[in-house]
Amino acid sequence: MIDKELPTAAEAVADVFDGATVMIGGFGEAGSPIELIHALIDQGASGLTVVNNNAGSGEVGLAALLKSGRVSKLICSYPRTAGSRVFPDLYRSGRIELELVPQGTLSERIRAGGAGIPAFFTPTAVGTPLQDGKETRTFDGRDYVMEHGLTADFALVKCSRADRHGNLVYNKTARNFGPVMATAATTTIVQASEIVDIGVLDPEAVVTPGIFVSRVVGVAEPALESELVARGVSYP
Amino acid sequence: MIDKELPTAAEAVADVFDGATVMIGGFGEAGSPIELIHALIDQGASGLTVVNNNAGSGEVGLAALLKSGRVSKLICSYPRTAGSRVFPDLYRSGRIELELVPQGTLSERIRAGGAGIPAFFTPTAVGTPLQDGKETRTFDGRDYVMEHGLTADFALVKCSRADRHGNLVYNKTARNFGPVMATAATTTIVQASEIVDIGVLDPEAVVTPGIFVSRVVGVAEPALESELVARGVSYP
Amino acid sequence: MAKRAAFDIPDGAYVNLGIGIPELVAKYVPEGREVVYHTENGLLGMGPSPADGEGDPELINAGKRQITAVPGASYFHHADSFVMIRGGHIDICVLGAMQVSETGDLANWSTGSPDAIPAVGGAMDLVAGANAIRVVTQHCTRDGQPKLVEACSYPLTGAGVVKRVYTDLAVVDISGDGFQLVELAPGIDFEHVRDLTAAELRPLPN
Amino acid sequence: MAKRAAFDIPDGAYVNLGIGIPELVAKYVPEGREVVYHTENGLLGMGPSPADGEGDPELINAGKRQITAVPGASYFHHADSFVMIRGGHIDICVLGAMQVSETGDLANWSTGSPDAIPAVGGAMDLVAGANAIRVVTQHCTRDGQPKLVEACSYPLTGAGVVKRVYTDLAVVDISGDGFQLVELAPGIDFEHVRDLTAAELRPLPN
Repeated sequence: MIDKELPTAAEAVADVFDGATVMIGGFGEAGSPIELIHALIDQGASGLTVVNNNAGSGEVGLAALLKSGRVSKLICSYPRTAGSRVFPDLYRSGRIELELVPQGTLSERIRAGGAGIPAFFTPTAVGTPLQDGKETRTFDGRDYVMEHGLTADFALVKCSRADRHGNLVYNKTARNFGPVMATAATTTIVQASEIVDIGVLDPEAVVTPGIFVSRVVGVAEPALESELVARGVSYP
Repeated sequence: MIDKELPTAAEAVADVFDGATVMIGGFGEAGSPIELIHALIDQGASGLTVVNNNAGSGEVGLAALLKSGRVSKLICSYPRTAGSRVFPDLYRSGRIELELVPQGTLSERIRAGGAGIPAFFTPTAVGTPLQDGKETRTFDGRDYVMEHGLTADFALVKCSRADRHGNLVYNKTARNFGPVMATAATTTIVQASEIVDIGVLDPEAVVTPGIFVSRVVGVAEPALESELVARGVSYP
Repeated sequence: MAKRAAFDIPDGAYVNLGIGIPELVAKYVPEGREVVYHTENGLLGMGPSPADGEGDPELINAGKRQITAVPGASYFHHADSFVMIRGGHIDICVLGAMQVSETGDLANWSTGSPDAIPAVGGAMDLVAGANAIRVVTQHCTRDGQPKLVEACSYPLTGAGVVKRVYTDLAVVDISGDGFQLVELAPGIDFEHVRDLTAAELRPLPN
Repeated sequence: MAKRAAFDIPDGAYVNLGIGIPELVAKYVPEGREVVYHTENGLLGMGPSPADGEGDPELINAGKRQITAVPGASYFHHADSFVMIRGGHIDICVLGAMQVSETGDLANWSTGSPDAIPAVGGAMDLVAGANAIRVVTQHCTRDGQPKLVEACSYPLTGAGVVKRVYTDLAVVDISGDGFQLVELAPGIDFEHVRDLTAAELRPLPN
């Protein structure tokens, strides 16, 4: 019997190890698995490489994880965030490494990682500083940059509904990076606002099939990052 | 106002030109846009390059198009079909060119074509005759073959429900190549078993967003290839 | 200028609007045209901001502001969203700019200052992939420096990508031959625009 | 042999079964194990054949035969299906074979005859991507030729990919060191199997 449900976020992230690469879903607060991130802060793994589109806001969620000093490298497209000093302070003081990747290249690199594709060519960033040091090649008269697939040891993903097989559906634009990150990690850990019986999710409408998911934790009323930030909350 | 609906299959395929590359959805009969294919036979364009997973069965649909002599090249993973002499006869007599592509490489090449990716590396076919003449490269100690994105002038796709924007959902395993082919063609032509009002399709469950679709034709009761073959029908 | 840019968006277009002034374009598209807005964080069919209290914090645009979805909308994941962009399926992308060169180079992501936090988002993908890149921007910076230049001094977002620029003073096309004036804003004369353009600006043909 | 192969499929496995004899494996998986079957034409959670008259011609497996979908199933398009395969997400793939070499090379798609219609399907993707490739096959061809050989004479499907072979005579592993007998079928002795194997076959350790 397949049952990927675990009772707590703490148990779900218990084996994240020092030095692990961790993909974290979300675009801003939409889709950010804030309870899993907080559990990871409590868990204490350090020297992490984190992959996320942004760098968090305020001092909760991803920003709190960065502030904890346990992230040595961030792979990211847009780390500039209104209202958070955490990343700028770390970056300017040289306490975190940044790999800046255009957003479409980032999502495609993650998809490639999950799809067993080690490298591909993209027109994005040709002629810009972000192609520096990368192999370029001309196809049909146009120049392209070679980019590599990206995989991770763990992915932390938020969805709206899941079943015990790990089939997932998402809420609106909270879908964003979740489905591709789920494919690219050795261990994909999901927080679902609701866990439903097997067979409830429409097979035609499942977004992430269970094959990509390792663990599911129910978090019935996930916190909203913007609300915590507005209230000045600092985690832990 | 966006209204991609056309009244007949004949009008939908009217501008297919001699020498065009045409992707045709379907895996066996599941998802095969048989009414669009028959309209294309009637239309008369020749010298076509056709991309499909198979080579048709009997003498209807794709097999009938091949039999018409208007296809000069087939890009395909599995042209061996029980009960059809059409492709074997053309192939053995040298009247059709075959580009044999592993099924996963075929679907990935089509996806890459639609995604603006001119080339990628895959482990599939390494060490086999299908890597002959292709560039190979080692990443992290494993060998990969470089494959190119595949695009087309037209794609013919069958779906279950569509709206006037060209948003599509499919029926079960009839989905197969339709969604990727829709992304990879300049002009994507769809036959839908039902055309519904805008807003009826659940935005969370749309499989092919309308941006990839050029034309939609309603075919309320599409023929079943297996049924036509069983009845010994030969088109036209 | 957003209004002028909106006028050039045809019925049936699939359009991506950059963060800031370009977002305003949607408000000015003439009545009777159905335009489908794409936001790269996973929605086709973006509608206006929600009424107070009716928003969903997980229904946002690329600028992370709450939006709505119109009938006919669809949600998708990030890789699929950039299939639309990189694959050439977006008809028009309207972006802001720090500098545009006479060869169509665009700089809009970084001043190159060593102190700045580098952040690129989806801008490089958009300029590489969308079929027509149009820029909406003030003609000059806040301190009066021309944004239309011979060559960008800031790091590029993309090379040779911009086809048309809408400013508060004029509409300017970029042809193989440099900046070509298309239209002057009401009350503005050619000499004024030329003086505030740091590259040759060809006047309207007589 | 399908039954023997089924015994080695653990609870919770994601499994792809090739066309033909490998399909039979699903029938023999011991009670109490929940196994999820993948069919590369776009379904995870494949169930048995439908009852007469209850099938859907658009719900088929890779062999193009009508199937059913179990609760918890999901449909997806071909590129996503091969993400599962190529990306290493399928735990076990059971395939048929024309030849298997002592280094794990597999030939199962073509005799190389110039007269044959070449057809590969998803076999090369499966052997390149699935985590464990197991073969179920008769030990010899219909005309008595060994299928376990030093080197394949037919064109390869993949090189060094097969880990275990289930035949009507034995279970044989492929280690770095050639064919290793794991188990004999009831009533079969080692010498018999060895004589029908066209490469060195190491016996069970004493």
